[in-house]
Amino acid sequence: MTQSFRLPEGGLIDRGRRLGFRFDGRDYMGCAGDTLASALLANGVHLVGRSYKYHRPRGILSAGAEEPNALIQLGEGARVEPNQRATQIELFDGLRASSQNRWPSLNFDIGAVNNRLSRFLPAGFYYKTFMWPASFWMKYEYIVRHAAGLGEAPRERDPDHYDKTFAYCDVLVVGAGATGLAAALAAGRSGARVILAEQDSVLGGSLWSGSGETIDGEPASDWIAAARTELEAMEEVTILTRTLAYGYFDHNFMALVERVTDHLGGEAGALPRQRLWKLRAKQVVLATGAIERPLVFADNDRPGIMLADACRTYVNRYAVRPGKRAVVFTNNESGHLAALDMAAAGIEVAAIVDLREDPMGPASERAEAAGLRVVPGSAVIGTRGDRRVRQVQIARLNAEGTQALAAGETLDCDLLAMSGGWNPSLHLFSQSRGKVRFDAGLGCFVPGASAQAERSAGACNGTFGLNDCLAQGFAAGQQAAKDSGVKSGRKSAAAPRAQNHDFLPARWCWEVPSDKPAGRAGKAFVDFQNDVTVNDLKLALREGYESIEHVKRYTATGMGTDQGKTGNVNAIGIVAQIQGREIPDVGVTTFRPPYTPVTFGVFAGRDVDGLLDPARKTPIHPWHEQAGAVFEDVGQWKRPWYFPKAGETMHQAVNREVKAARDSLGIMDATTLGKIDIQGKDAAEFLNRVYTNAWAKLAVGRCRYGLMLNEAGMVMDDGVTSRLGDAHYLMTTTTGNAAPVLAHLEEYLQTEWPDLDVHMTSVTDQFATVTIAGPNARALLAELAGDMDLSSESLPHMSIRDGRVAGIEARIARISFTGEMSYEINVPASCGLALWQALMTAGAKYGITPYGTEAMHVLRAEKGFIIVGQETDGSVTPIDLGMDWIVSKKKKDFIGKRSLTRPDMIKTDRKQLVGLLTDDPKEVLPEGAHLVEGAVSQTPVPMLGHVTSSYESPNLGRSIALAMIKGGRARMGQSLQAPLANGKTVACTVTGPVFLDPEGTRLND
Amino acid sequence: MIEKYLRQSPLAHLGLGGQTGDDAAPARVHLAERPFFGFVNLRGPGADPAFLDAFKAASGYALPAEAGTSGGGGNTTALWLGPREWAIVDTRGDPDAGPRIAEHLRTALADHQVAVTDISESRACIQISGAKARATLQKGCPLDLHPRAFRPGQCAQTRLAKTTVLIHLTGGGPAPEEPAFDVYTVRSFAEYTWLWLEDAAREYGVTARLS
Amino acid sequence: MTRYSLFSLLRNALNYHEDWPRAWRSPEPKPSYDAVIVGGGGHGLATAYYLAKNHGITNVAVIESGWIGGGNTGRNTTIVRSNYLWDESAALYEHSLKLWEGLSQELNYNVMFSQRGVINLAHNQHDLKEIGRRISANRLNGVDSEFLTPRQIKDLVPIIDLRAGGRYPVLGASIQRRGGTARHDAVAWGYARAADALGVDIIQQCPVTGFRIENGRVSAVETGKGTIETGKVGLAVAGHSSVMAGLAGFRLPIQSLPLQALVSEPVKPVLDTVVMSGAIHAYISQSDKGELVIGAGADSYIGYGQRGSLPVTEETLGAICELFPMFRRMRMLRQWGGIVDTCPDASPVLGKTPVEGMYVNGGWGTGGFKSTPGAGWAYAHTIANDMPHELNAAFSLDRFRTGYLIDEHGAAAVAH
Amino acid sequence: MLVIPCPHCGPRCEIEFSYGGQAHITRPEDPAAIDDETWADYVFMRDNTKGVFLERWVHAHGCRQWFNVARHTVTYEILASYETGAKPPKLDFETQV
Ligand SMILES: Cc1cc2nc3c(=O)[nH]c(=O)nc-3n(C[C@H](O)[C@H](O)[C@H](O)COP(=O)(O)OP(=O)(O)OC[C@H]3O[C@@H](n4cnc5c(N)ncnc54)[C@H](O)[C@@H]3O)c2cc1C
Ligand SMILES: NC(=O)c1ccc[n+]([C@@H]2O[C@H](COP(=O)([O-])OP(=O)(O)OC[C@H]3O[C@@H](n4cnc5c(N)ncnc54)[C@H](O)[C@@H]3O)[C@@H](O)[C@H]2O)c1
Ligand SMILES: Cc1cc2nc3c(=O)[nH]c(=O)nc-3n(C[C@H](O)[C@H](O)[C@H](O)COP(=O)(O)O)c2cc1C
Ligand SMILES: [Zn+2]
Repeated sequence: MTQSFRLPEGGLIDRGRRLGFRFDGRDYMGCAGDTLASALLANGVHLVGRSYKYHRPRGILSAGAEEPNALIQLGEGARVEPNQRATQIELFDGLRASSQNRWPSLNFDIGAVNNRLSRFLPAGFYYKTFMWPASFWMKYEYIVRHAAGLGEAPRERDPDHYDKTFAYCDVLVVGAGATGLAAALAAGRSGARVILAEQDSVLGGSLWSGSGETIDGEPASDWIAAARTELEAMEEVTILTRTLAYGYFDHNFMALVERVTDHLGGEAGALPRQRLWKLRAKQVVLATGAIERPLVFADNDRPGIMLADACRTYVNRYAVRPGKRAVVFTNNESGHLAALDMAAAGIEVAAIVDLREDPMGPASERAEAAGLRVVPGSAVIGTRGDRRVRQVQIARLNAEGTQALAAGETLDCDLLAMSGGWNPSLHLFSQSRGKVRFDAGLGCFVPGASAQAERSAGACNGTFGLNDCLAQGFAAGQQAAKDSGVKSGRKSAAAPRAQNHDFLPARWCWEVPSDKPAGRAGKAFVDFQNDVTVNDLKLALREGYESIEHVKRYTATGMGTDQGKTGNVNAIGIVAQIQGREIPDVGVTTFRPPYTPVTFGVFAGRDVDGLLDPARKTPIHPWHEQAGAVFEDVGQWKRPWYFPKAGETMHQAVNREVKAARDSLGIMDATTLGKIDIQGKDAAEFLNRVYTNAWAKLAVGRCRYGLMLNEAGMVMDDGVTSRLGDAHYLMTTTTGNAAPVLAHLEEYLQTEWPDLDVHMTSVTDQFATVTIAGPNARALLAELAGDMDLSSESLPHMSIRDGRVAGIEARIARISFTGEMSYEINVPASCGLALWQALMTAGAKYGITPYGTEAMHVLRAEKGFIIVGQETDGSVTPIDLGMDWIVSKKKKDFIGKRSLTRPDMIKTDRKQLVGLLTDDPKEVLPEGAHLVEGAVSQTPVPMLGHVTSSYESPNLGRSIALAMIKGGRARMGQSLQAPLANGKTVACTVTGPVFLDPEGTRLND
Repeated sequence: MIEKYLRQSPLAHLGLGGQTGDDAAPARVHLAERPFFGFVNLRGPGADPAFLDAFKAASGYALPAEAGTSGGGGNTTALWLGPREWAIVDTRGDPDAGPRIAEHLRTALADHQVAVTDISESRACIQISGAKARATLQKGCPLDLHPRAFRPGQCAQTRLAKTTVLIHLTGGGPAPEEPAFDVYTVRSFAEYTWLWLEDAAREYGVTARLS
Repeated sequence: MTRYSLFSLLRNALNYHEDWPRAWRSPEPKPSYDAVIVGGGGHGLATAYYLAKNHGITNVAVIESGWIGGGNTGRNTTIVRSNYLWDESAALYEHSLKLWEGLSQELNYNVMFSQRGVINLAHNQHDLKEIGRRISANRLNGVDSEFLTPRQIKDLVPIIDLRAGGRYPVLGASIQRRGGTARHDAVAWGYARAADALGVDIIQQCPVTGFRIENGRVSAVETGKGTIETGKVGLAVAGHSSVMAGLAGFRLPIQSLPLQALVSEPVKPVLDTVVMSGAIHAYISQSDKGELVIGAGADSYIGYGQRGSLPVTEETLGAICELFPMFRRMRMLRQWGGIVDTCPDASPVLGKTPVEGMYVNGGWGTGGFKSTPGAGWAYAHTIANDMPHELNAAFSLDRFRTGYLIDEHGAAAVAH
Repeated sequence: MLVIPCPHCGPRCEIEFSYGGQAHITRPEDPAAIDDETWADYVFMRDNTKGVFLERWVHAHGCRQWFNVARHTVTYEILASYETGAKPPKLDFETQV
C-alpha cells in the first residue's frame, strides 16, 4: 500500500527507513519514527476498533497516552498483548496488530446490534434484570462475560524477561517537553544528580506538535538537539526515554517503567524487555504537560473525529494528513492553530466552527488573516457517516450559549478536529497527595499546594505559553537542585526564551447544546472507551447516585484503560451543570497509579522461576541430590523428605528408613534446625523468662528441652538448649521458626529487659548438624570419635561435649527426637559433607540408612513427641499438650504465664493431646480428619477435635495417630468415629500419646 | 583440623573454579567467590573507652565508631554493624582465621562485657567488581550506591533482592580503578545470591570465578 | 419502591429512562431515631435493612461520612466463601453464604453473585495437611468443600502453571464450589434501596464526630449535621473502628492496616474461578467486565491513607506471574488501597461494647465482604435484643479477657 | 515506600525494617497481681491513632535495633525517631494533623 496521506516533507520521521507492518491481515508501509497510529493514518486508515459496549466503529482520537479508542491487539503467539494504544506503539518492521472486540470482522461486527438495542442497555441496566429465575444468573453471566472484555489475554508463557532496579537522584524531572528540558538543564548545570524521564521515544514533548516555534532564536528542533547534547555531556544526568513515571508514592518515591526493547519488536537478547525503576528523589519537578479535551455533542465518536492538537501532531511530527477535508470545532484558540497547520499541509479546511461568539486571540486572528472560514457562536450538533465521519451538522447558539437554535448548514468532511480546552496532567501531583484546585479562568483543574518535595511546572501547572513554560521549568529545576542540597558549582545561564502562544480566551461549555430535547439526539459520548454518554450521567443522577464517585461507579465513566484522561473533566462539568453546583463542589475522583497501564512482568522482574524465593540448602544437599532424595519445602529450606531406592514407593522407603533407625542405624541431616548462640552473664535469667521451665540449675555440658510461649499463652516453639559455659548457651529452634524466634527474643531483650547482659547471634548456618540414631549409633561414633568416652556416665542422655569426629572438630550432643540412642554431631559447615561421607563409610557395616523428615516424623510420633505447627496451631497451650511437667509453678513469671490462668485456659473441655488407635490396625487415619461421637446423621455435627499426626508404624506393626480432642485425657479408652470425605467412617479408640518405649529405656541404657 | 581439600566452600558445588570467563572479554561485571575467610561477630559496649582501648591494644587499630564505616590493620578489618556490634573479618583465604580471631579477641577482651562469636562458617563472601558492579547491586539493594553516597571503605547491612547481606566497598577487585564490593550472605542463601547476581549482571556481560 | 424487572426496564426505555425513581431518598436527619447505624458500608446498610425487615425497627438512620459503599465495600476483591476452620466462623460465614444465594431476589437488585468456585492452592506438605484438616471440618459443619488433585485443578484452571517455576509447585487444592464473587458496589446500593423502602433514612456526607454518653449509656450521636438522639448505636465503620471507640471512650484490640488491590485491563474471559494461594500471597479472579481482580497483601504498619506501598504490589504480582506466566504480559490498570481493621486472632468483633446501647461490628480484616449479609443479620438481632445471636456470641470483645480466641490465621492467610 | 530514619544507621528504605506496633507499652511488673482485664489490655488493646502515632520499628535487615518513631498515620510523615527507652520528643501535634 502507498502512504497516500504522507506529506512529501517535514516531520520527525525517516522516509528512508520504510517499515512494513500488518493490521487486521492487510500489509502496509510506514516510516521509522511513526507510531502505529500515524502509520495507519498515513495509509488512510481511521477505523481501528469497536467500542466496549455498543460496538460502535471507532477511530484514532489522539496522538498520545490519553487514547481511549485505538486499542489494538499487538503481536502474535506468546508475545501477544491486548489493549495497546496505537498512538504510543513505535512502529517496527514486521509489526503485527489487529483490532479488538469485533466478530467476525472490524467492518462487519455482529456485536454492533448492541448499538441498536442501546436504548435497553442504559447505565446500570444489569442491576435491574437477569434476576429470574434465580438459578439462571450463571447462564446470563456467561453471556455478559463473553460480551465484555476488550482484547484477548496472552495464552502462552511469556518468553521475555524483565528487570528492576532501585535508583536515587537529587532531582527527578518527569516529562521532557520544553518545560522539563529547561528544568533538567537548570538542575544539571548546578551539578545535581538528575534523572530526566520521558515516556516518549524523543525529547521535546509538544514542541514537535507545533510548527515554527523558536527558542532563543533557533528553531525548536535545534534547541531540543542542543539541550540533549548538553545534558548527555553532564556526568550526573541520566536521560531515560521510553520511561513512564507511572506512580508517585510516599516520601518522594517514584515508580517508573522503562520500555527497554519493546520498540525493537523482537528478541531482546541479554537486555530485558522492560525495567522498573524504584526511584527515590530528593526533589521532583513535574513537567508532564496537558491533555486536550474533546467536546461533547451528538455522535462525537465517529472515526475521523479527532482532537485538534492531535491533528496538528500528525501533520507536524509525523508528516501525515489525517484527512482531506476538515471541519474544526473549537471553544478556544487551539482549534485555530490546528486549522492553520492543516491548511498549510494542504488539507482543505471547510470551516472553523467556534463556540465563541466573537473568536479572538492570536491564532484566530491568524486564521482569519489566512482566509479560513470561521463560523462563530455556533456548534456542531451532530455528525453522519458510517465507518468514518462524512458530514457534520452545524447550528447557531443563543447568546448565552445554552441553546442551539434551529439546525443550520451541513458540511461535508472526512475529518472533524475538536478542541474543548486543556487538562493539565496532574495525575502524579495528585498521587503525591497534592490537592487539586479548579481554575475557572483556565477552565481546568490545576495543582494546589505541594504535599511532598515536588513542584509542577509548565502545562501541567496550568501554564500554557511557551515562554512562560520555559521560564517556569528553568526556575523549578534551579530551585529543586538548590533544595536538594546541591551547592551550585557553575553559574547557570539564563532561562531559554521564546514567544508565548496561549489557548485562551475560551468559552466553556461542558455539554454542547443541541436542537433536540435533552437525551433525544444521537449519543453524546463523555467517556469514549466505556461508552458513557451524557444520558447515562443524567440517569445516574436521577436515580440518586449523586456523588461523583457514585456516578463513576454506576456508569463506569473514567474506569477504562485510559482512566478518563479525556473524559473525566467533561463528566464533572456536566454533573455540576445538571446539579446546579459549582465544579469544585462536585470534586474529582481519586487519581490512582498507574498513569498508563504497566506490565505485570516488570513487578516480578527477575524474581521469577528459580529466583522467586531463595531455596536454602545445607552443605550436605549435593549428596542428598545424588542419592535421589525427594525433597520437601520447610520454610525456605529444602529438606530430604525420604530417600527412595530404585522401584520403591514412598511408603516402602519410609518404612525401611524407620525400621533401620530402630533396628540398627539411621542418619539424618539436621542442619536446618535453628541455632542461636546466647552469651552473657544474665543468659540463664533470660532463658528463665522466655521458656516455661527453670534454667538456673542446668549444669555446664548438659542440655534441656524447653517450650516457648507467646504472651497469649500459646505454644510458639520448642527445642533443646545446651549450656556450653558459665555464661554461654546454645539454643535450638524448629526449622521454620528460627528467624521468628530470634526476632521474638531480641524484641524482649531490647525493649523489655535492656538491663540484661545477654547477646544473641544466629549460628544456624555455622554448623552442619548430622544426627545418627539407633542401637548402633554409639558404636559408630566410638569408632570415629577417637578416645572420647561415650559411656552414659561420661556422656549421658541430654549432655553435650566438644571433641573430634573423623578428624573434624565437633560438638556432640546426646539428644534424641526419635526415642533411640542418638547423637547430634555439629561440625563447621564446610566440613558437613566430609563428616557425612565419613559416617556413611564407617556406618556401612551397620547398614547405615539415611532417613528423611517423613521417617523422622514417624519415629517421633511412635514416642508421642509433638511437632510445633503440627500438633499445635497457635491455639494450644502446654497444658493442652499434657506438658504441665515443663511449666514451672515456682517461677514468678515467664512470657505467656499470666495468660494460662484466664477463664478459658483452665476449662477442662479444651482440646488435649491424646493417641488414637484405629480399630482396624491397617487403617491409617488421614491427618486433619475430625472426630465425632456416634454416627453423623446431619450436619453441622459437633466435632471433638482432629487428627494431628497419623502414620503406619512399622515398628508397632499397626497404624498410630495423635489427635487434639476435647477433654481428651478424660476419654481414655473411649471409642470415637472419624467420618471421612470419601464417605467412609473410621472407628478408633483414645489412648495415651506414647506408643513405644514409654520408660525411655532405649535412650537411657 | 581436617584437610583443606575436604572442606567445601559455600559455592563449591557450582564448580566455579572450572569456569574461566576469558571468552567474556567485554564483561563489565566480575563475580568471584572468596572461599575461605574469617568472620567474627563482636558485641561490646561501644561507648566504653576501656573496651575500645582494649580492642585497640589487641588489634592495633580502633573499632569504627561511625555507622557504616570500617577500619583495619594487620590482617583484619572491622566493619560497623550496629551501635554495639562489629564484624572482624580476614579475607586472605585462610580457613582457620575465624577461630583464631575469635580466640584472640576472647582473651584480649575477657575483662569486658562482650560476646565474641565466630560465624565464618555461616557466611559466604561473593566479590563483585567491574564498571557495572554498582548497577548490578543496585538492582536488588535499596541503598544509594552512587560514589557520592557510598564511598570506599563503607559497609552496610541491607537487603539484596530477597536476602539480607552485608556489603563492603573494598576496592580490592581485579581492576583498581573499578569498584569492588565484598557481599557477605548467610551460607544457605549463597547459591541464591550468586545466581541472582549472575542473572542481574547478564546484560552487562559477566565473568564468574573462584578467587 | 418500583420493582426492577425486565418489564420495567422495557417500559422505561420507551420513555428515554426519564421516569426512573431514586434508588434511595436523601433525607435530612430527624432529631431522633430508635437506632442509629454509623457507617454506610455493606455491613451498616445490611444491618439497617435487617433491623427493619426482621425486627420491625424501621425508625433507623444510617449515617455515612462520605458516600455509601465508599469504604472497603467499594474497594475489595469481592471473594465470597464460607470454608473457615473453626466452628464459630464456619457457622457465621455459612449463614452469610446462604443469604448470598438469594440476595439478588431478596433485594430486587442484581448483586451478580457468581458461584464460580473458590480454589485454595497447596504448595507444600504443610499446606496439604492444613487443607485436609479444613476440608474435614468444613464438611462436618455442612460447608461444601472438596480436595482437588493437580489434574483436577488444571481442568478448572487450564492456564495455571502447576510447576510454578519449580519453586512453588502446585500439589493440590481445596475448592468451595458455592463460593465465588459478587458485584461489590451493588451490594451497598441494593441494601440501601431495600432499607430505604422499609423506611430507613440513609444520610450521606455526614460524619459522626462524637457520642453523648450518660451513666455509661449512649443517648445521642453528634454528627456533621447536628445531634441525633438515640438509645441504640451500631458501629459499622470498618477502618475507623478504633477512632469511633476512642470517641466513645473505650479501646479495641484492633490495628488498621492498608490493604491493596489492583485490576488489569479488561480482557475476554480467561479465568473462570477464583484462585487463591496463601503460601505465595496471590488472589485472583476475573470480573464480569473482564479485568483480572487481584488482591495483594497488607502493609505491616498502621495507615489511614487508603493507599498501599510498592513492595506489596511487587510481591503480589511476582506471585501472579509465577502461577500464570502468560500474565506477565498483562498490564495493571489501577491500584488502590483500603483500610482494614485487624484483630490479633484474625476474627471480627461483633457484639456489645462497654457502653450500654452501643454495639460494635468491626475487625473483619481482609475478609469481611463475604460476611456482609450474615453479619448484618446477626448484628441486627444483637441490636434489637441487646443480646448477641448464637451465631455471633463467640465474637465478643470479652474473648480477649477470657482467652476464647478464634484464631483464623490459617484461614486468614488466604482471607479474601 | 517510606524512608525510616534509624537512629543508628540513618535514613533507610522501609523494606529493611519490621513493624512493632504501638510504642511505650510496658510489660506489667507483676503479671500475677493484675486481673484478667488489665492483662488483656496489656496483651491486646492498642491505640490505633489516626494522626501522629508513636510506634516501634526494628531495623531487621540492618543494625537489628529496635527504636521508636513518631509518624502521622494519614500522611505518613515521620516527625521523629528515637532510641528505645528514650522519652518521645516534644512534637507540635496540632500543626501536623
Ligand atoms: C483491598 C481489599 C480487598 C478485600 N478483599 C476482600 C474479599 O475478597 N473478600 C472479603 O470477604 N472481604 C474482603 N475485604 C474486606 C472487606 O472489604 C471488608 O471487611 C468489608 O467490606 C467491610 O464492610 P463494612 O461495611 O464493615 O465497611 P466499609 O464498607 O468500609 O464501611 C464503613 C463505612 O463507615 C464510614 N465511616 C467511617 N467513619 C465514619 C464516621 N465517623 N461517621 C460516619 N461514617 C463513617 C466509612 O466512610 C465507610 O463507608 C477486602 C478489603 C480490602 C481493603
Ligand atoms: N495550545 C496551547 O495553549 C497549549 C496547550 C498545551 C501545551 N502547549 C505547549 O506545550 C508546551 C508545554 O510544555 P510542557 O513541557 O509543559 O508540556 P509538554 O506536553 O510539551 O511535555 C510534557 C511531556 O511529559 C511527558 N509525560 C507526561 N506524563 C509523563 C509521565 N507520567 N512519565 C513520563 N513522561 C511523561 C509527555 O510525553 C511530554 O513529552 C509549551 O510549548 C506550550 O506552549 C500549548
Ligand atoms: C472488584 C473491583 C473492580 C474494579 N474494576 C475497576 C475498573 O475496571 N476500572 C477502574 O478504573 N477501577 C476499577 N476498580 C477500582 C475503583 O476504580 C477504585 O479504585 C476503588 O473502588 C477504590 O476507590 P478509590 O480509588 O476511589 O479510592 C475496581 C474496584 C473493584 C473493587
Ligand atoms: Zn539501623
